[in-house]
Amino acid sequence: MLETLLENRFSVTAVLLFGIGFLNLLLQQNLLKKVVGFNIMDSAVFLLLASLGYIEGGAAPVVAEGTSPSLYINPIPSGLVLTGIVVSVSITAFSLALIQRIYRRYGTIELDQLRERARKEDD
Amino acid sequence: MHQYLSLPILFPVVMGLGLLVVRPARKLARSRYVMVSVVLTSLFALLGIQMAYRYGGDALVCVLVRFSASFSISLRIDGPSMVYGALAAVLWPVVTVYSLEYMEHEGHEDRFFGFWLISFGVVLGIAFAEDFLSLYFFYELLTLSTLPLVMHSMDEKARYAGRKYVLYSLSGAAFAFIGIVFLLNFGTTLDFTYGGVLDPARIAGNETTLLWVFVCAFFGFGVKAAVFPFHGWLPDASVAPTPVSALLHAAAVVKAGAFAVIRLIYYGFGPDFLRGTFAQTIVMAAAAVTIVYGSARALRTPHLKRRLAFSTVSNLSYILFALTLMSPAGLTGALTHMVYHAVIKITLFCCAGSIIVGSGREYVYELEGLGQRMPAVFGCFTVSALALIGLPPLGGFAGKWMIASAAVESLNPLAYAGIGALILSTLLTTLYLMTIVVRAWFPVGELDTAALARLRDPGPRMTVPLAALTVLGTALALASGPLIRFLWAVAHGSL
Amino acid sequence: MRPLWENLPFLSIFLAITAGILCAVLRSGKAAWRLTMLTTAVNTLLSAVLLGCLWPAGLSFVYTMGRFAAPYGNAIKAGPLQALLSAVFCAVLALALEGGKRDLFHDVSPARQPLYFTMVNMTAASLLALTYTNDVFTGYVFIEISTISACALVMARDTGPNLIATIRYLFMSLLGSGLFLLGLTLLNGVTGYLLMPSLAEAVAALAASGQYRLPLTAAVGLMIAGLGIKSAMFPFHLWLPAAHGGATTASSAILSGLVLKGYIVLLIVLMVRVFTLPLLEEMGVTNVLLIFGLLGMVAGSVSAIREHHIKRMLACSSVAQIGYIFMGLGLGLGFGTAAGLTASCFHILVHACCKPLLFCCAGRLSAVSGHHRSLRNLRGSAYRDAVAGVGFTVGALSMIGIPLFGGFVSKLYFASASLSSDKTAVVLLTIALSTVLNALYYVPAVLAIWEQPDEELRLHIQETADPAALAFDRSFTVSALILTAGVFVLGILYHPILNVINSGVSLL
Amino acid sequence: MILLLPILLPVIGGCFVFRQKNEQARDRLVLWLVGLTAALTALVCLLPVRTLQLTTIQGTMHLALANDGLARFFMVLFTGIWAPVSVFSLPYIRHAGREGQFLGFYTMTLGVLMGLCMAKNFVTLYMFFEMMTLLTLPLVLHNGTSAARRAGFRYLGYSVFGAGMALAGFFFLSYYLTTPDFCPGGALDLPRAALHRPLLIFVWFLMTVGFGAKAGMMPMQAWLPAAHPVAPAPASAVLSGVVTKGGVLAIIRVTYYTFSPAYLAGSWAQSALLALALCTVFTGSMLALREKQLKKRLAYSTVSQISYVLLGLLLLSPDGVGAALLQAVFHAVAKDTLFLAAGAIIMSTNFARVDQLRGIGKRMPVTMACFTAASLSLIGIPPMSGFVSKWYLASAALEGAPPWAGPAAVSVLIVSALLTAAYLLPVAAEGFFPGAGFIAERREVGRRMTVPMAVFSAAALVLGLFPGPLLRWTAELAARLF
Repeated sequence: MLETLLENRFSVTAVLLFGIGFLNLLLQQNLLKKVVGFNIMDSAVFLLLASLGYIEGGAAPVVAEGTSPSLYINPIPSGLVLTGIVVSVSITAFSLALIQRIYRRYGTIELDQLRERARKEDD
Repeated sequence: MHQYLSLPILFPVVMGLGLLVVRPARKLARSRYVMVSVVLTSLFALLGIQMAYRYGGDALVCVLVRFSASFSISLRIDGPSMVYGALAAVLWPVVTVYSLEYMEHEGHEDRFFGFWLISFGVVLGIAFAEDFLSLYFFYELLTLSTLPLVMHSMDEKARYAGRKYVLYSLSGAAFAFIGIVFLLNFGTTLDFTYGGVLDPARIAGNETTLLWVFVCAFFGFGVKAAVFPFHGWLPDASVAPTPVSALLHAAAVVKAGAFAVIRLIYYGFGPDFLRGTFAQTIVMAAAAVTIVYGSARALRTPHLKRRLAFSTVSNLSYILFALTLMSPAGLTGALTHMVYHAVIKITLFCCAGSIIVGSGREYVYELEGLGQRMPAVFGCFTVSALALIGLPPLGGFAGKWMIASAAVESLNPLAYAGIGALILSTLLTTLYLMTIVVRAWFPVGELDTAALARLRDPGPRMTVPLAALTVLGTALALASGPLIRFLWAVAHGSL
Repeated sequence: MRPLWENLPFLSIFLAITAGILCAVLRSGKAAWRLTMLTTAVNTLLSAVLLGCLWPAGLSFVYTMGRFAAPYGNAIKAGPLQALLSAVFCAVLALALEGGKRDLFHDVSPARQPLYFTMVNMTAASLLALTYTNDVFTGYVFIEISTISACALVMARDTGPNLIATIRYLFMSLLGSGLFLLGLTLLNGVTGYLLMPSLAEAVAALAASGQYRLPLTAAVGLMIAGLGIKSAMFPFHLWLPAAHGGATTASSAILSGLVLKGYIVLLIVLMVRVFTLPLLEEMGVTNVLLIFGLLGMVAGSVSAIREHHIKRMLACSSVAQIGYIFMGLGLGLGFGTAAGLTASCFHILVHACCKPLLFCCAGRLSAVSGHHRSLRNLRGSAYRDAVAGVGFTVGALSMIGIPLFGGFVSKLYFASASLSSDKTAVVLLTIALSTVLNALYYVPAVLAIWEQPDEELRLHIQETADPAALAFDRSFTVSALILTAGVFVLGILYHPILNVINSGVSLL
Repeated sequence: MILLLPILLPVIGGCFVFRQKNEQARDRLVLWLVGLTAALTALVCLLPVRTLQLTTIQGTMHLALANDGLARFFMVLFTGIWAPVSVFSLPYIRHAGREGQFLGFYTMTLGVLMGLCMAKNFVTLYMFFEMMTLLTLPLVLHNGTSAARRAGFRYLGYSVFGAGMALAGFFFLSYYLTTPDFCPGGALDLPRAALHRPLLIFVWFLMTVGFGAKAGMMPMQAWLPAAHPVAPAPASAVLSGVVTKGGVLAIIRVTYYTFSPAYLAGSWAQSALLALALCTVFTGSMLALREKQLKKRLAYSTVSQISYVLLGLLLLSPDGVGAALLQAVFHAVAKDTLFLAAGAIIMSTNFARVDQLRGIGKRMPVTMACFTAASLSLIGIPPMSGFVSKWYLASAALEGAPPWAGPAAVSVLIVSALLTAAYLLPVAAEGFFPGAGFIAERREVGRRMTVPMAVFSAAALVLGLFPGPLLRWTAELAARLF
């Protein structure tokens, strides 16, 4: 039992993190907290990716003379992580901007109150 | 030659759209336009029927739209087409003459007659449709093209009635659609084939499903034929102008429902497949119930046109009941009653319309003593009433006779019960029609003679069509021998 | 030497992105509009040409980007289906912009208009990419791009409710993409690939060997759930009405006509190319899709019946239509004939044609009624702009499924597809039921717009509506007519289109 | 073609009666029409049997007429009743008002009755039966009160429903017939019919009960007491004297000309119907006894008396049929006298209730004389004609099957005769012997009303004294049916 936990500790942690983030994104009423939840979720995924790609004792995949290719760590997940980070950063920026606009207009970032206000404003 | 059949369909549609666009300024011009279009269309239709009768239906098969190798909207005239098409083609001009006069006090004649023409074309399309796809297409189109006629007066009641009408019809079609899909996939061919198209090899094992599908489709089409419990739209639709109630809700539209059921049973699933199954029991019971229910409601309805509408509900179920006997004899009875009921009920509705125009009275209890003042109208009404009651030799009896004898031949206990329903409804019919006649001719109590004195028969342009219809009905009844022989031939698929 | 037209897919994506960037730097909205229209037209043309090259030959090709050969690197796979879809998508995009033009310049503040068109181009690019990609991770990236651009399209009409709708939309989409990403990662973990062909082999091997069954199932479930959320599959559809209903006409048209479809196309590709239908059926995924689809058909229509705000009503009906598509997917293999899949693809086209038409006409109708949106205030609006009235009627009838209109054909094919599965009864009954429900809200709407308004209401509308809006709107008329024609084409000449789809599905 | 004349002449002539505004001219027209019709009827009866086919409804189903034996018998009976009553009705109706309408329908009804007699097959019979109902409806409605309308609709409902039951029965029956036409001794396709005997027996029961409604047989007799009092006296006279006989005729046609008595004899339906008839006889008299209003009392007595006829028919034996026909004739004569007398009394004194009639004999001796004579005949006291028919009925019942029927019938006949005496004689007695100190001036009605009553009562007496020819005729008619 413990061994299994230990040998894929990364995935376990990732799943835990993902759960935390997911629940935050889903259940929080505060928009900012939702964004934070989303970030936690993403970082969980990145952790998982990175751990998947890592090979014990493997070298960084920098091609040099005389090193056997078997010992490189898989570069693809790392690439994915980088791309993913870019994506999540941009999304975060976008949502933060959006939240700011909402705050300017309504003076609150609690979703339930906002929906009340929206229903009132609606024609 | 091979596109001939598209003529009676497209010509009125085009003319109707033209009327909607042009909107002639002068009344006379409009009347001429409408009259000419209608008469020409009838002539085209009758000529086509005549040719089909002479040279057989395949002589003039016509494809309107071809979707693919197998799917197309195509026209062909066979036996039932002849009956239904001829019915529409004969009745439409007469009622048009009537409505040209009638619609003056309703207004918006351009819109009215535009859609009037269009729906004429669509009805002929239903009559001449060659396969289920075409039938379904024209069926939906009929709903849409008659909707403006139902909602003509555009007041609250009319809007409600129209909404109800279109929702009922579309929903019904949605369920009929299921049946059509099954026929497409389990049939050997899409075209109507006497005795059914089901492919024995393919249906093996799916009988129960198919029977349920049939029930589904029967009630789907039955909505237009106002079968209980889907009859609700018809009485409400009687707020429409009288010509509409007369032609559409007594002949064209509701008969389209019955016609579709004919196609479904005798040309789709096939009577042999359905006879003696639980599906037959269900639909037959529904029809029998409707027969009694309709007349009972009619007896309890004081509004004249609504009463007639309920009587239509009941009479349509005579037809459906005959159809559910799943035998050629039943089909003969159904066709017979279809013809006679159409003529008779149109006359009754037109009389009601003339009463409304002439006296503004819409309720039965307002009709005390009107007979003396409007002898022509009430004369026609009385004759038609007797015909509908089924007094031989007038029309109603022949239909009832054929239906009942078919029911006896079917040796089916439920059919025997159906005969009971028929008789009961005869009694109720007598009561709800004779109350009107008696009130009109033999008034009771104090009469507002001053008001009565002002009333007159409407002008000849209304009374002449009335008389014409009455004579037509009587003549058909007296000529029932050859007519029924023809219908018999139709019902046995030899046409 | 490989034929030249193999560059077309990449070219069109590239064009769209460049146009987006250019729009960002442009000053005036008009210029950006012209540029966007130009690019979309060109893209339509390119896709059409591609279709012309692929369909007669009946072939599809893989186009590797950069120097990395499979299993690494990044690839595009184009077949007749993709070409057809992208052609239609671009064309509809252009028409939606054309049709919503006046509203657009009325709703979006001039300063933002260039950015709006940037987002439009990004949407186009992501649509194309989602259609063409042969690489799951590219798919993910473009999912996110289209999320951002779609949110931007919603909030372009800068009102409070819109902002809130946007934020809800955004978070739902984030949930979706998060789930998709996780599923992707798990898949990558158990297979080690990202390119679809190699993934397919690996998945097949795993399925055969039966090991890693749990992660595989989890991956499939997560990815489908993610895409489902983003394409408003039944339980996750609550965000859609507000978002699509509030946006400006063109945006609503694009969003519910196209953006949703992009995700669905990706889903179809995954289902067919990577997981393969037999495996999915074995996992029972198709049944889940079917059930959610059926529920969506009903729930969407029910919520639409309760709506009086015309655009929100249309949005709700989108939920129902998406339900149709998922139902088709859920029918799955169906005794070898992927008839459900074909029907779904066809319905994607039909809906992509009808919904923009409906939204444009609705926008026009409310424009001529003083920008009122509730049906009560739209009475008789059809008489103020006949084309809009006719267009709306045609769209509605097609949605109800009258013969000669596109909707009927897809209904017919869904129904016949259901016959070759073991869930015939429930599917057919639901189709009939949802037809009834469609009639229940489309018919009153059509009647409302065609019915003569009573006097004081008419006067009220007269003085509220600004004469500029009442003036003849050429761009709208053109696009409405074209879209109407499209509906009829789909309803009458559907047979060749279905052939294309069939061969495309087989070549996926 | 000549068969059509006695039908068309009154029917078409009736339309002119409506139009005719001048009273004398109208009266003359009516008399001429009735007289001519009577003459034509006589002619038709003298002609050899011939068939006239009008139209074809479907296949072998025609509308056809024939003047066979039964038709002749009933035609003579009906015209014989009709002519005097029409003479009576002319002055009577003048005080009731709307003469044109009444006389018009009255005349047309005669034509329809002729058609009813000559109907050659069931559909024709049904047609004329319904027409008879519809044409006599205005007679019931005549006085234009809401009570009259209620009574009229009750009449309509019962008759139509009865006819409908009969029609429903015939739907089944037609499936087992060799020919749709009536032929003496029945037209059943026996081998086929033997298969479904229970069904057909039930059908017969249904049809008899249905037509029985017209003949006032229980359980559908309720329209009679309602319709008669409100109708004008001549109308009630022909209603109970003739129209009820229409029901009898229909039952004969069904039982003896479509089914065959041999096929039906001994079935449960026969016993059930016999029981019904006897029950009707008894209850009719009882109700009549308890009824205070004169015309209503007479109506109840009609109920009971017509069931004598049905009793005879249902015995399914030649003697029974003969007796039934006799009873039909005699009852018609007597009952019409009574109704006319009642009408005369109402007209001259407006007395409708029995207790008002003390000393009426002093005022209207002739009327009351006729009334008494008719009462005696109805009770069945020799030498009045009623006795003859009742005698033959009793004897037929005693030898006819089923065994229980005989004694039951006889006892019921006797009881009912006593009851009849009890509800008719007091009227006469009180009328003539009001006791001392009753002064009343003489207010007899005009000759045109007394003469018909006199004729009828004379007929009642003469037929009682010399029943020979009538007996032979009925016997010969009955014999042809077996």
